[in-house]
Amino acid sequence: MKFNREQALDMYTDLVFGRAMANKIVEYIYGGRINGAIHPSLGQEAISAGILEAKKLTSHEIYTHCTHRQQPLIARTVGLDPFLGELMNRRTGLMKGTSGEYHLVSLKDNHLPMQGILGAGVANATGFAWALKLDGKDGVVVCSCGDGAMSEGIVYESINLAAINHLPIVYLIENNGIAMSTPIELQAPHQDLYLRAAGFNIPGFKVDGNDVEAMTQALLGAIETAAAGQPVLVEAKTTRWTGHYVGDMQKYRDTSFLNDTSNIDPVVLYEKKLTAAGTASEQELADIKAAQETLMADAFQRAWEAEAPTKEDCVNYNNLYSNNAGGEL
Amino acid sequence: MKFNREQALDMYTDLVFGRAMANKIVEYIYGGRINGAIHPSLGQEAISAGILEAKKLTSHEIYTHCTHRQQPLIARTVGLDPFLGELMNRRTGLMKGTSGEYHLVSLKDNHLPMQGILGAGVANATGFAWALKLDGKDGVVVCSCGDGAMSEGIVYESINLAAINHLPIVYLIENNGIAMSTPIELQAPHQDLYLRAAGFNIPGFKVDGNDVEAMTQALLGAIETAAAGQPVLVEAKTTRWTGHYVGDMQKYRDTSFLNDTSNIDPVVLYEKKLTAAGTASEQELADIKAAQETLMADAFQRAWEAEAPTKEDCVNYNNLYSNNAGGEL
Amino acid sequence: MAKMMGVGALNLALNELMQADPKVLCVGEDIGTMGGCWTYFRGLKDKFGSERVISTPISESGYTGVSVGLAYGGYRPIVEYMFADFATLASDGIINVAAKARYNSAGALSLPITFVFPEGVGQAGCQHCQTVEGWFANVPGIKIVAPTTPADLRSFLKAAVLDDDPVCFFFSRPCAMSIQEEVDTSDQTVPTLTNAAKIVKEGSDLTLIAWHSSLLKSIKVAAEIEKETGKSIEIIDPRVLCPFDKEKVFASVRKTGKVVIANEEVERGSFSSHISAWIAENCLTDLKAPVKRVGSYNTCIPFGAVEQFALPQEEDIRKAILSVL
Amino acid sequence: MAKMMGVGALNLALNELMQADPKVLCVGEDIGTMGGCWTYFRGLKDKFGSERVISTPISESGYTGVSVGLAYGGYRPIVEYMFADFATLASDGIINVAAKARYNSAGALSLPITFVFPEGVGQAGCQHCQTVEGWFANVPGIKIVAPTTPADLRSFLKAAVLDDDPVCFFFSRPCAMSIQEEVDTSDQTVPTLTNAAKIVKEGSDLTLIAWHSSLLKSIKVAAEIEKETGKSIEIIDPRVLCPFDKEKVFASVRKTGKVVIANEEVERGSFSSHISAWIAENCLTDLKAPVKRVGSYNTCIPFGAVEQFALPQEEDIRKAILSVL
Ligand SMILES: Cc1ncc(C[n+]2csc(CCOP(=O)(O)OP(=O)(O)O)c2C)c(N)n1
Ligand SMILES: Cc1ncc(C[n+]2csc(CCOP(=O)(O)OP(=O)(O)O)c2C)c(N)n1
Ligand SMILES: [Mg+2]
Ligand SMILES: [Mg+2]
Repeated sequence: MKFNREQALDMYTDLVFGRAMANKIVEYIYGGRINGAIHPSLGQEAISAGILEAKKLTSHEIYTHCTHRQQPLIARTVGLDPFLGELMNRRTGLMKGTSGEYHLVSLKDNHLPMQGILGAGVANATGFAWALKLDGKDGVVVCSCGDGAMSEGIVYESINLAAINHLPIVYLIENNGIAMSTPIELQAPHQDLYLRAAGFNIPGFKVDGNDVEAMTQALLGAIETAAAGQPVLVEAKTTRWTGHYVGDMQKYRDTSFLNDTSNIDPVVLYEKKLTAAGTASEQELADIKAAQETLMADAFQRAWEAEAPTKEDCVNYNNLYSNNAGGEL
Repeated sequence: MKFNREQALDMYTDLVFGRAMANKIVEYIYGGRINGAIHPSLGQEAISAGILEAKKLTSHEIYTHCTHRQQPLIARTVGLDPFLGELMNRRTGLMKGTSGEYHLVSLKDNHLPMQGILGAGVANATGFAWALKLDGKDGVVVCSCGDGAMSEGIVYESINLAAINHLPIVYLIENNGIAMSTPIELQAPHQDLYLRAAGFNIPGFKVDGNDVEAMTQALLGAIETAAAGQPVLVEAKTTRWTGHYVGDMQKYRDTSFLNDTSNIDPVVLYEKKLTAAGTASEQELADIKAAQETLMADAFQRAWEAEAPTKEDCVNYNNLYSNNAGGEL
Repeated sequence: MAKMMGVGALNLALNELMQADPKVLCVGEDIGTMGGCWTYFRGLKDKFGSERVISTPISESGYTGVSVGLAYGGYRPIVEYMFADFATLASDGIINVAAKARYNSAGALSLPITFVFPEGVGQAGCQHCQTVEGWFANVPGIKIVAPTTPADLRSFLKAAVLDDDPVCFFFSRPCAMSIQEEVDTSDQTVPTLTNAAKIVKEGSDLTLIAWHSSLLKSIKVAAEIEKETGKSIEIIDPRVLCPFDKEKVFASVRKTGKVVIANEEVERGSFSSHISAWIAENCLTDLKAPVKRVGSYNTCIPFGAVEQFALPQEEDIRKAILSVL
Repeated sequence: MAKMMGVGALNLALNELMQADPKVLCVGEDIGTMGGCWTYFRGLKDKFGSERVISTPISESGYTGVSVGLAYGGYRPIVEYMFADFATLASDGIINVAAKARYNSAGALSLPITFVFPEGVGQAGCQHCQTVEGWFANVPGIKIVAPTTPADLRSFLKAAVLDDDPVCFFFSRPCAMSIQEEVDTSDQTVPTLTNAAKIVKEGSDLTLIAWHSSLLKSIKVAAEIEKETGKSIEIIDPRVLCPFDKEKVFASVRKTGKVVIANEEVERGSFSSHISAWIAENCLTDLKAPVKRVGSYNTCIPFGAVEQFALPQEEDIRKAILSVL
C-alpha cells in the first residue's frame, strides 16, 4: 500500500505528537508535577500513530481499547486537555480529575473503558464488539494488550468467545519485550505471541511495530477481516525505552541498546523514509515537530494551572450509584 | 508397540472394572442409594484404563490429576472401598465420607487433589509437577481435563507456567465432545483442542480415546517427553454415553448414536481385537468381566451397609485448621 | 394467579423482562437448549433466540468481563453462574470492574447488569453449596438482592434488572426448587431496591430477621414459640441487603428491643454480622439483650445428605429465640 | 538492633525464613532481579536462586493455583500479589481451593501457604489502593494477619509462614514504606497467631482498636485527646484478625465501656464491622455508648493525591473519640 503525502504527514504528526507527550510526561514527573506511576510510550509511538491512521483510512467505525502505554492514542481520542486533566488530577480532566489516567473511558469518543487490572479490559472490549454485532452496526473494536498482559487467562477466554461468535474485533498485542521487569523470556515459552491465535482458530501475524506505515497497513487488513466477522490477532513488535514507569531505575535490565536507537526509533525511521523518498523535507518535518512540541507544552501548562478536584467531587455518591439510592447505602 | 498377553488382560480388566463400576453407579442412583450429581464414565473407560496401564509400564513415578469422569482410575488409585465410601458418604470413605467424590485426594497414593471448580485442579497439578522438579524426583504428573474445562483461562496460565519452567507434566484432554449440555462447537471454535499446544510452544497431538492400547501408547510417549522436562498436551477423543450426571434426561441432544455403539465402545472394541488376535478367548474375557462385576457388586454392597459420618465428623474444627487454633476462630 | 415455585417465578420474570426490552440478554452456561441447570431459563432460547440467550463456554471470568462490555454497549445483561461458589471466578469483573464503572466515568455512565447467584445446599459439598452474599458486602458500587419467596423472586429480579447499577442477585436453590406459592401474574409492579424490607409478620417482643431457607424455618418456629409462650414475634425479610432497609429494621428493634438474625451464611464475616453491628451501633439503648445470630458452622459444607449438620436447623433458631425472649 | 522500615523488616523475615527452611519459596511478579515492586524481595534471588524466588508471568489465578500445588508437594510458598486489589484474581485459589484443602482431606493434609497482600493507598486509584481484608472475612479455613509496625511485620510474617494453614497476610504499603523503627534483629521469637492482639497503650476510659495507617493516626490523636481531656485511652492493635483475639478485646471493653474502631476499610462489610458485632453481642451490658467506627467513605478511592479525601483522617478519629468519650 502506498500512502500519499497527506497521509504520511498525518502519521508523522501523530508520531511526534506522541514523542512530545512522552517527553513532557518525563519532564513533569521529574519536576514533581505529576504523581503516581505513569507509563510513557517513548519508543512505541508508531503503534498509537498506526491505529490513529488506520481509524482514519478505514470505512468501518473503529472503537479502541488502549493499553496504559498508548497515551498518544488516548489523548488524540478523548482530547488532549481532558486527557492531561486526568493525568494531573485536574477538574479539567475527562472525569473531573477523580479517577485518573488508568481508567479513562469515553464512549462518545469510541474510547472503551480502560482497566487497571491487566486483562480485564480485553474481556470488556470483546463484549463491546459483541454489542456492535448484535446491533448490526458496521463497527470494529481494536483491542490492545501488552505482552505481559497476554499471560492472563481471561485473554484466552475472551478470544475463545470472540472466535466462536465471530465478533468484529482485532486483538493487537503491543509486544515491547518486557513487562515491568519481566522479559518476554520469563513471560512466555517463545517470543512470537501471535502464534497463540491458531489454537483458537483465528488468523494471527506479526508486524514491525516501529514502522508506522507497516502498522497502519497491517491494521487496515486486520480491520477488514474483523469486519467480516473473523476476529484476528496482530502482534506488533516494539521496544520499551524507559522504565516501566517514570522513575523506575531499570536496574533489572541492560539498557545499553539506548546508546543507539536509530534502528528502532519510529520517529527517526520515518523521518529517514520520508526525506529519502522526497515526501517531505527535513525542514518541513522539523516544523511539524516543533509545532507539536509547542502545542504540547501549552497543554501541559494549562493542565498544570487548572484546579484540583474537591473532596465533594471525589466522594460524590451519585458518581457511584445511578439513582439516589440512599447515599452511602 | 506390542503389548503382551498379560498387559492386554490387564487393560481389559481395567476396562471392565470401569464398565462394571459405571453400571453399578447408574443402578444405585436410580435405586435411590446415591445422592448428588454423579458423573459416570460409561463409554470412556479406555482413558482411565490407558492411564493405569501407562502408569504400570513406565519407569517414571506417575501422579495423576483426575477429572470427575475418571472414577475407575480414582478407585484403582485410592482403593475401591475408600472411593465408594466417599461416593456414598460413608465413614469407610477416604475422607470418612465427609467431603465427597468431587474432592478426593490421597497424596500417598499419588492421587492429586480434585477440585469441584473446573480448571482449578489443573493449576494445582502443575504446581505439584513443579515440586517434583524442585525435588529432583523422577516423577511425572498426568493431569486430565475435560473439553469443557479447557475453556477456563487458568488452564492456559498453567500451561504457560509449565512450558516456561519445563515441568514434568502431561496435560491430557478428555474430549468427549460435550460439557454438560454444551457441545464442543459452542465451547471452542474448532474441535481439535490439542492445537492449542503450539501457541505455548509445547508438543500436542490427538489419540483415539476409545482404543485402550492407543491410549496407553500415546501416554507412554508423552510421559517420556514430560520426564525430559518438556510438558506435552494429549487429546483423547471419546464419547459421553450418559447424561452429564445420572438422572440428566439429555433432552438437549440427539442420543440416537447409542443405538449402535459397536464402533465407539472401548470394551467391545478391545474384546474384538483380543479375540481376533487370539490373545484371549471369548470365554476368558467373559470370566474376567464376570469377576469384576462380582467384585464391584460386593464392594457396593459393603459401602451401602457401612455407617454414615456423624455430625462430629462433619463439623470437626480440627479438620479445618491444623493446630488447635481456637475452635471456631 | 398461578401457583409456581421460585424457579417458575424467575422464568416468568425473565420472560417478562426479555419481552419488554430487546436490550435484555441472558448470559451463562447451559442456559440455551437445556434451559439452565436449574430450569428457569427454559423456553427462552426458543422464544428469544440464541443471540439473546447466550450459552457460553465454561469461562466465568471471561463471560463476566464480556457481559460488562455488552452493558457498555447498551445492553442489559443478566449473567448467571451455575453455582454461587463460582463467584470467585467472577469477582474481578464484579468487584474491580463493574462496581467501579460508574465512578470511573465520574458519573457519566451507568452499568446496568445483574449477576445471578444460585446458592445454598444441594448435596454437592464445599465448593458447590456455599452461601456467599457476605463476600460482596465490602464492595461499594454494587447492590445486593436476596429474596426468598416465588413472588419476591419474580418482582425483585425485575427490580434488579431494571436498576441501572450492577446488582448481585442471590437466591436459594433449595427454596426456589421446593416451596410453591400463588403468584399474581397480572401484577406488574416493580419494587424499588430501597426500603425493600418486608414485615412478614408483625410482633412486639422480638425482631426476627431472616432470609432464604432460614426464613422458612423461622416462620414455623416463631409460630410455635408464640403459641407456647404467648409472646409475639416480628419477622422481617430484608429482601435487599444493599441498600439495606435500616429504617424498617431499626424501627422494629426500637419496638421489641430483642433481635435474632438467622440465615445460612457461616457466622464469621457474614452479612448478618454487619446487620448486627448496624443494629448495635444505632439502637444500643433500645436493646434489652444482645443481638443473637444463627448461622452455619464456621467450617466447610460436607458432601451429601450430611450437609444438614453444618446448617442452622429449626432447633437452633428455636434455642436462639428462647435465649433472648 | 537495627533501624528499618516495614519493607526492610519483611525482607529480613524472608531472609530468615528462606535460610532456615529450604522448603520456603517465594512466588510473585517481578520478585526476582527487580526484588519486587515494593523492594522487600531484594537480594533474595541472588542469595537463594531463581528456583526458590519464582518470578512469574502476569497470571495471578494461575500462580495461586500452582502455589497451592507446590504446597501439596511439600513446599511452603509465600505468594505475593503486587496490589491487594488483585485478590479478586486469586480468590478462587484461596477461597475455594486452599481454604478447603484440609477439610477436603478430612484433616489428613495441611496446606502451609501464605498469601501476601500489600494494600492501602499510593495515588493509583480505585483498582490499586483498596483495603480488602473484609473480602476474606467470611471464609472459614484461612487465617488473616494484618500487622502494622516493622517489628510486627517481621515476626508475624514468620508466624504466618510457619503456620501450617493458609494465611492471608495484609500489610499497608504506605506504613511499610514510611515509618522506621528499631528492630531487635537478634530476637528470634515467633509469636502465635492466637491471642495475638497487642495492648499498644493501656487506658481506662475508651478502647481504641486500630490497625495500619489508622493505628498510627490513632496513637497521635489519642495522646492529644488524653492531654486535652485528662481521660485515658486504651489502644489495641489486633495484629491478627483471624483468629481474632476476642478475649483481650472483650476484657478491655468490659473495663472501658466505650469503643472506637478505626481503619481504612470502607465501612459497609468491613472486618471492623464484625468486630463491632462481636463486641456488642458479647459485651452489651458493658457498653456505655454505641461502638463507633471510623473507616473510608463507602465509595471508590480517587486517583492521585486526592485519595486522602476518601480516607479516614486524624480529624475523623478525633471526632469519633470525642463523640463517645
Ligand atoms: C492483574 C494485574 N497484575 C499486575 C498488574 C501490575 N502491572 C501493571 S503494568 C504491568 C506490566 C505490564 O506489562 P505489559 O502488558 O507487557 O505492558 P507494558 O507495560 O510493557 O506496556 C504490571 C505487572 C496489574 N495492573 N494488573
Ligand atoms: C468453574 C466451574 N464451572 C462450572 C462447573 C459446573 N460443571 C461441572 S462439570 C461441567 C461440564 C464439564 O465438561 P467437561 O470438562 O467437558 O467434562 P465432562 O463432564 O464432559 O467429562 C460443568 C459445567 C464447575 N464445576 N466449575
Ligand atoms: Mg510489555
Ligand atoms: Mg466433556
